[in-house]
Amino acid sequence: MKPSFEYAALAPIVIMLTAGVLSVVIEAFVPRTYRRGLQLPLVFVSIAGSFVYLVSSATAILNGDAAMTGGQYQGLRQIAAGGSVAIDGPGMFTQGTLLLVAFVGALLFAERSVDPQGDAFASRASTLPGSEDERQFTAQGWSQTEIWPLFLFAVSGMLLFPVSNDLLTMFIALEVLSLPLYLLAGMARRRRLLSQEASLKYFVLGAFSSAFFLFGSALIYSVAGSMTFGTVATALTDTLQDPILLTGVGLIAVGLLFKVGAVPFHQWTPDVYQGSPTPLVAFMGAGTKIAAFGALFRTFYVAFGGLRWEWRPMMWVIAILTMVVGSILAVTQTDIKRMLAYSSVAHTGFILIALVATTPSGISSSLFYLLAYGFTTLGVFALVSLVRDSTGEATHLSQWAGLGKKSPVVASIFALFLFALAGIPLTSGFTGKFAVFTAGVEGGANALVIVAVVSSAIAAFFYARVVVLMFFTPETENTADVVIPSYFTIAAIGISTAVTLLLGIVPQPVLDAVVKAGVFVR
Amino acid sequence: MNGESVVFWITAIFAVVGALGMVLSRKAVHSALWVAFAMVNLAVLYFTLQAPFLATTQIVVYTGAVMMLFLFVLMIVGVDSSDSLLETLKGQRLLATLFGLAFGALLLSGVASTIALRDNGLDVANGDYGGNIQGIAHLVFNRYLLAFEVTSALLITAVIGAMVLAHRERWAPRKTQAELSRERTFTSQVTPLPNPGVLARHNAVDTPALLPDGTPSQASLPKQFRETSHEDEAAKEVTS
Amino acid sequence: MTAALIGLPLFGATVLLLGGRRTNAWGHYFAVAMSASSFFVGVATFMSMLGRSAEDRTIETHLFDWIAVGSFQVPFGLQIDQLSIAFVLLITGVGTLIHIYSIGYMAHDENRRKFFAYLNLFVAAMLLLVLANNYFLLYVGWEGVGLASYLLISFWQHKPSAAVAGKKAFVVNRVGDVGLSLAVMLMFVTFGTVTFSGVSAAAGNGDATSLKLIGFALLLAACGKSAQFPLQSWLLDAMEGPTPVSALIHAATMVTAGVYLIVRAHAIFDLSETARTAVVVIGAITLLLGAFIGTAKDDIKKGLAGSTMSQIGYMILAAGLGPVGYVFAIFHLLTHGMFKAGLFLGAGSVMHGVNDDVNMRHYGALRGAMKITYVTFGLGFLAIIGIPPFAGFWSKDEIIKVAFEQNTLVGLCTLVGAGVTAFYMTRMMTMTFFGEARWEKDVHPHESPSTMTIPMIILAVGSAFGGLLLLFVGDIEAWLEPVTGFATSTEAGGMAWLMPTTLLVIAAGVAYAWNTYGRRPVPVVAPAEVSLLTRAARNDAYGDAINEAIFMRPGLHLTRALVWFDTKGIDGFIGGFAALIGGLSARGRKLQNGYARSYALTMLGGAALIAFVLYLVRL
Amino acid sequence: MNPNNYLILAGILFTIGAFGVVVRRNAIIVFMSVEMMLNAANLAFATAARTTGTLDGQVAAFFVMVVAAAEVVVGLAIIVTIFRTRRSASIDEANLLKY
Amino acid sequence: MQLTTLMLIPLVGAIAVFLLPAAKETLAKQVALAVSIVTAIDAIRLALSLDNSSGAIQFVEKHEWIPAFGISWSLGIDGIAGLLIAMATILVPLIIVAGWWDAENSGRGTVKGFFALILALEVCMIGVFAATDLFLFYVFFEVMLLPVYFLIGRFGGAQRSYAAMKFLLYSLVGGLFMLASLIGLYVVSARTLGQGTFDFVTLTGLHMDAGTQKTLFLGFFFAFAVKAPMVPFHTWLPDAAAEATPGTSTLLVGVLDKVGTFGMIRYLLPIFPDASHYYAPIIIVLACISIFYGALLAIGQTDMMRLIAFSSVSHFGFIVLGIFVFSSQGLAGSSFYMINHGFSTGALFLVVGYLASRRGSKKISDFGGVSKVAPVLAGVLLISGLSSLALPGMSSFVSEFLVLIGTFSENRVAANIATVGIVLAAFYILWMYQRVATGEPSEEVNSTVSEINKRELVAIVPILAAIIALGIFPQAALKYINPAVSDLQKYVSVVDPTPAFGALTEGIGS
Repeated sequence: MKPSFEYAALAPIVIMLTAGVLSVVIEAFVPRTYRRGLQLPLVFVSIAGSFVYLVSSATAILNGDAAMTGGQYQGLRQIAAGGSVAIDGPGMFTQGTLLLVAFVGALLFAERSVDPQGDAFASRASTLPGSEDERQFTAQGWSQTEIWPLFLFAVSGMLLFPVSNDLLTMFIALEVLSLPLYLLAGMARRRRLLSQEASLKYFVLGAFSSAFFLFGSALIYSVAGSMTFGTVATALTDTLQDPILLTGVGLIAVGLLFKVGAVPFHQWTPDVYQGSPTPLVAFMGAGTKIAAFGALFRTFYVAFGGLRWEWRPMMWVIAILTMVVGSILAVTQTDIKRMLAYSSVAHTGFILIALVATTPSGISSSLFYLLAYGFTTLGVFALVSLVRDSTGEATHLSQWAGLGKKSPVVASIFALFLFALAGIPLTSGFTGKFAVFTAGVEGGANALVIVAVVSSAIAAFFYARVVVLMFFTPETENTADVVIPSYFTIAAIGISTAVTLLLGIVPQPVLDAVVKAGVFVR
Repeated sequence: MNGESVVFWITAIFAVVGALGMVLSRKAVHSALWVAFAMVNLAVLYFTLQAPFLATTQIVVYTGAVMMLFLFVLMIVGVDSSDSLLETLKGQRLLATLFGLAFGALLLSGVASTIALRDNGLDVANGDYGGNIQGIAHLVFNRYLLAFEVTSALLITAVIGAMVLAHRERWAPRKTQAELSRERTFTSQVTPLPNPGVLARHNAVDTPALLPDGTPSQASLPKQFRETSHEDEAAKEVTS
Repeated sequence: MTAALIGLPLFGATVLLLGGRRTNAWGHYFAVAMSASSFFVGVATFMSMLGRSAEDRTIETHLFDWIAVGSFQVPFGLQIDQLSIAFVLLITGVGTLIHIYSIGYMAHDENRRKFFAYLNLFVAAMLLLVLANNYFLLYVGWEGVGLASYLLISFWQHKPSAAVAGKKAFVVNRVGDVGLSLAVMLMFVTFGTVTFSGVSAAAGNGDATSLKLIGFALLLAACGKSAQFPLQSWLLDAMEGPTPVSALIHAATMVTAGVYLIVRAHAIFDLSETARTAVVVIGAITLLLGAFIGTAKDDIKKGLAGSTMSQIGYMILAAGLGPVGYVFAIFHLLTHGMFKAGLFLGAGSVMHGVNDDVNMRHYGALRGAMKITYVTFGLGFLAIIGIPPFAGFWSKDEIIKVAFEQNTLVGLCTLVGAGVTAFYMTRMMTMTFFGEARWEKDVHPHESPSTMTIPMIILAVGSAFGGLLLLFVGDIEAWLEPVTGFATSTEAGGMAWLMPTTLLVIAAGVAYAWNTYGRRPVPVVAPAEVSLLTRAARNDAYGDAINEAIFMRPGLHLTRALVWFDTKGIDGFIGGFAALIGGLSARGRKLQNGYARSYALTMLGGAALIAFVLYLVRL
Repeated sequence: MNPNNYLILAGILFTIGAFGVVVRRNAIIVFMSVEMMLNAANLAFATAARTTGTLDGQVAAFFVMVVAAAEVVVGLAIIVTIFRTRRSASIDEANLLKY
Repeated sequence: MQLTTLMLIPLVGAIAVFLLPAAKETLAKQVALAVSIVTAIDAIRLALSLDNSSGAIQFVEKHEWIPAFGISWSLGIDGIAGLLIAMATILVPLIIVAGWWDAENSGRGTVKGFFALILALEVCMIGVFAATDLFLFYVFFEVMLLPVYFLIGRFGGAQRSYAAMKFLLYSLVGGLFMLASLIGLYVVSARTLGQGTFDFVTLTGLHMDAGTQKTLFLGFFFAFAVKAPMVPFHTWLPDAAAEATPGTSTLLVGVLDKVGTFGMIRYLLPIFPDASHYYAPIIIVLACISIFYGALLAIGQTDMMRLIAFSSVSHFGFIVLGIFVFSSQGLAGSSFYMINHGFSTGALFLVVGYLASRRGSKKISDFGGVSKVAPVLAGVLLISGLSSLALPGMSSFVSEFLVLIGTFSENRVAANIATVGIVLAAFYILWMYQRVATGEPSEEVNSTVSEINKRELVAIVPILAAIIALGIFPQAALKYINPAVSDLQKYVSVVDPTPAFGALTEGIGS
């Protein structure tokens, strides 16, 4: 029988994969000097193309679908590629967010005029740090254009991850997404020892957690007879509380919670955020979290929906741990990137509240929160990459003293992002938090909301501390200076600021889109 | 105790011994060999589980290729690198055993549930398309076609990764033999630099050799022993 | 018309205060004119009231609705009736005289303008107090008077003791005002209204306890303002102010406000026996206390202040005796207003003569040098100790007679009081005007200028014939009867023996004082080792010491403890909380020790935790 | 012989692999332990295939091998760079990023 | 659209001032002053044109903002809100005049930044009082913190960043608990009314069961108790008030803290009537503690600004006491008290600001004999001090007495305690005045403390005039407050207790 392969639905993933392959071809055949000139257009065109296609197919299906199902809006509903991909409202919205984040991420990747030696990635990753080779390669201005195929493959992995409809495809998407990021993490141009260490840690722990995921899916498969979510969900309902099932759910949870950065599995986040090159941290911080939460929601709402009363207490414990540890550990950080890493752990905790709510508003609020959080992270890390001193990025907080006076524009935009992360009204962060907390209370997780309120109070302290450091403390001699970037980063910062403000002041259109996205397809 | 359980119990014990061997052996190469041994046992188990294709791929791909890659890397890293078994991190071993046992116990209590899995065998499935391999092929190219295509991306990433991180380029074209000889001869020092102490009263390392014209050659002294004042003189000697 | 009474001095005060330097030249004449014109308006109103029949003498004028919230309606209305016109005449009359007197007294003080502005402000506030038609507006006047007394006591601001005295006076008055505000609240809660007419109408069906409570609250207010027993310590310190201030405020008008309040609220006191007994007790105590303090004071003004305290004790006692005593309380108040103001002005001119020295031990034989002051002070002296033809006798004698009728013990107190009053007044008279001259070296006393002596003469005449005039010609009993109600004493003239005994007691007091101070030479420096009683009298019967010990010192300790608690306690707690988070965070950071294997260990632990939680759920 | 024994064996191998990751210091041995855990998962998949009578398990095991191969390549590449920089393959050497 | 235009004027002003080149300082000040005067006029016109026949909310305007959460940009004012806005907008121009040189003296930050922040603060102040959508109220409640945070942090005294951080954290934590209750309210309204809403009017109609009311009430009350400093949560006020410039402290204490008590009146009582009754006794105890605690601490202070701050803590104790007594006098008294306190504390802060800017220090011990050196300045200090201790004839007396009489009818013990409290008020004010103004001036005081100049007079005289005018004609303000209070009482379903022994109710006066 002929394999069913709905190109229309899978278009975004297919476009990105072909772009990846094409960029490998460019790497192979085009001489070094022209490679960048070809890679950049390929990347931006492919992302833009797949986004345009996604939006058009979404509206088309939407109208068509609405017509088909007599107007009562049931959300986009389609199982594709022989059951291994589920294209539905939330899936498409996550893919849309991912493509936007990838676009801005690509802008940051392409930035070359911030670092005098070139872009943020090492001229030759294989050279020994501090060796003659490295000095020569840098002097001759070599640049590692292999980052683009890796970037494209990572994006395609992220696109597939939230929409995969069976455990095997999800595992493979997880690997496709993670491997390029392990590699990119080790290719920083500055402080290469730290970068290599970050990539080693990310790799070892990533492989470790994917093994858990795999064993969990094996156990689920042994009970349900198939790995597709639909059949798993129906199988769960009739088998009584089979212990193998719950162990499987637990192990899969370990795999996914690692990717999201929830507390017992969060220890990689600070080291990787601090070690890896900043453009990667920006893209990975936003992209991985969005994709991983997409997958987490799909698995726990569709596949294990029936076992809701079993896995909610576990998620309660994880959410509380994540929020509390995330915000408390961030208080005494001295490195700006590590502090932002812990704050990202705290934000994971807030989104877990929406997961625990197990209500349709839970899905829609998490989608909104991830969109808002994604762009704020991109903006924050884009700005961090601008604050530099002679040796590279000035990430120690003492080097940020008095930045408000030295370059008010960058400092005030950074303050805006910090307020967004803290959740001050009129910023996207606030609307996101409000939506998530409302979903939490509707889902009966009142205690979680109280813990969230307390931890965001603690979070407000260390955000405010940075604002005080920038605006109210006098300038010292080792205050870093701010580099004027090229249009790439300016565009990236501009987009993120605009999104952060718009989603704070006029969130209504996006909130409508999110609600219209509806629920997961079975 | 029919044939299958006999085979199971032997290979199972060997597999567990292999795993333990991997964890507990001091030398890295021994661990690699223990792992290979355990994998072979697993291949045997696959045969009992009516998965001939899997068993062969296990032997050929996994044990053959992947483990060999490990051995190659071990050679790069140093075959005799062995790390002492005493623990550096405080409390790591104790906690590791504690958590390991706890996790193992919970896992096994979950898995060894009272409900015996209904074992309805694969004869039917293997028979559908005329054999195990055909069945798997049918599934791979029908049901999991997207997964199959996406793994290609995975493999390309792996290749690029290996190239990026491990392959060392040259930043200047390789010097041909002619260039090397011209470089040596045109530089001032054609004959090998004199050893310290040559044609001098004693062969202590800090006694400078004498040049044909009788002046002491600073260049012959190791860097540490040259008096600072003569530093430039030595340099001039080399380059002139 | 009645509004003009208050308006004129208020207008004077605002003009002078806002005028600034420009009004310095004619400021004081303008103030005197305002006060005098207010007096003439008062007299005119008095004449018109005389013309009308007894019932419709009260004139009620409603200016506007001051506060209207829910059922709490407070009109800004003025009411002038027989009782208040008496007070108006006293205030404006004595006030104008003292304004004239202060022209001389304050001649060479550079912010004289501000002094006259405050005097006018005081007169306006006192008039508002007596003319208000409801207790709430009375409260406003009450506090206004307190403010004016604060400003005037601490007028010489550069003198720290004056500032302290001013603050003390205001704070102690504030304590009294707590009583008044509680009374107003009680009235509103029980009667639903605060106007005099409303309260007296509804008093009939008030329950005993709330009437008693209102009575006690009003008494507390009266003690605050009229320096009665528990709150009397401020009056003696108030002498720091210039003498005209002491004369006007701390003799004639302000301190009598307490009596006015009790008489005005007679409807309440008539109905609650316990409240009246409390008033009598307080009156008696203060009467004896004031007299006792007066005996040992060397400062002439403080002596007079002690005597004021005891005379007001008489009035409060009389008012406490119920309907039979109200009239005589007011009668004694009016006569006391005149002769005490006269005495104070006399003391002022004496001080003026001896370069502002207040210590009587540096006086002696001044009758030769200051004839007019001697004569006027003498007439005032004779009036206060109660020698028959003079004003003091009629009013004080009536009070003693009524006191004996009600309760012999109270009567005895009044009698002893009269005796002691005679003693200390004679002591003052002899030490100042008789005996040999104990003046300081460069002191050569001279008579005060005419602007000071004329008011003294008028007041001396008042204190001489005032009593006769009011009792027989004006027939004060009949005049006040419709407002305060007046019950003639039960057995008329029964106490025939009373008149001679009081005169005998007074004579004994005079004689004893004469032979201790008249004949023997008075030591210039106060003898140190003296009897326990004299020493107690010298420091105002330790009134201040008691206040200090009970309220001030523990209060300051409490404040310091609270400040410590605030900074260490609450801030400490919050700081501690923040430090806890900081500590937790620092320790938590250490967990992230950089080893990939320990991260793997935490992950394994996390997996075990998840498996365990799911296991628990399964049970 | 009920198939649960296979699953139990897989569980034991998985736990030993996990223990290996946490205990051993040499990066390559740690990586081998991860491979051992993946093998345990493969065993579980194969068993599940037989008990449920569907071949999906074996396909999954097959895909796992492919993924494991890719993962090994990337992992060893990273370990080689670490080795070249620090002259030692011990995973504890990499502890500059902390607190 | 009147209220939005009222808010737009200062907003446009703030942006305009901010965009001016930094060098043109005087122009920035003049623009700021002009804008604030225009706003004040417009606000007063609005307040006066309120028809006081009914207590309902007027000038209502409603535009959809985030329909998904039932949030709309809806504004509207009743008597109390109208007067508070008028008071706030009157204070701002006076503060600009008084703080003409504050920005320069602080030596940090640009002058235009200072005035732009003040105008931005004014926008938030109007917004917070005019919002009738609970979410909009919350947004302004939080956004208001930023201008003050930067005003204190940038232009404050020595310990400014500590004080600014403490202020921000206290209010933010309070705000966050309010957010939790706000969400709870939204979810409850979604369950009962089908579509969750934040509209104040519909929410009052929502009759929740007592249990949920109690929990939600706590979240709101905690935020308001932190804002209007009640005792356990007050430690931020003295630091913030002492460190900020006098103008900022006036706005901080005079208007911002009113948001707490205004929130109690506008949102707690109508939406959570049963919970208000349930918690009333405890809150009354807390209020009495605040009265005494604030007064006693004021006595123990050595710094003038801190003394005034603690006196405000005591005044807020009165206001909260008046609110939770539910009698019409109590409620009217506390609403009127909010307005008077704004003026009297404002006057005090400005005068102390003048003294501090002359002498360069805020310590009481550095002063003495000011009345000899600058009699008019001492006179103004005395008048504002007297208004703060509620001397009759001044506005705060009327409001304080109304609060006391309101409390008396409900809970006599609390009334007695509070009445005794006013004695302490007299003590600390007069003791401060005595140490500052009376006695011999030391030679530093002689040299530095100059007489009050024309600019400063222009700033303070209107406030004193307002204090005295409202003291004599309180009905001018009470006539707007009474209808709003009677509405409030309907919500809390409380009727004033009739006097125990009603007099034969003949007409009283005209």
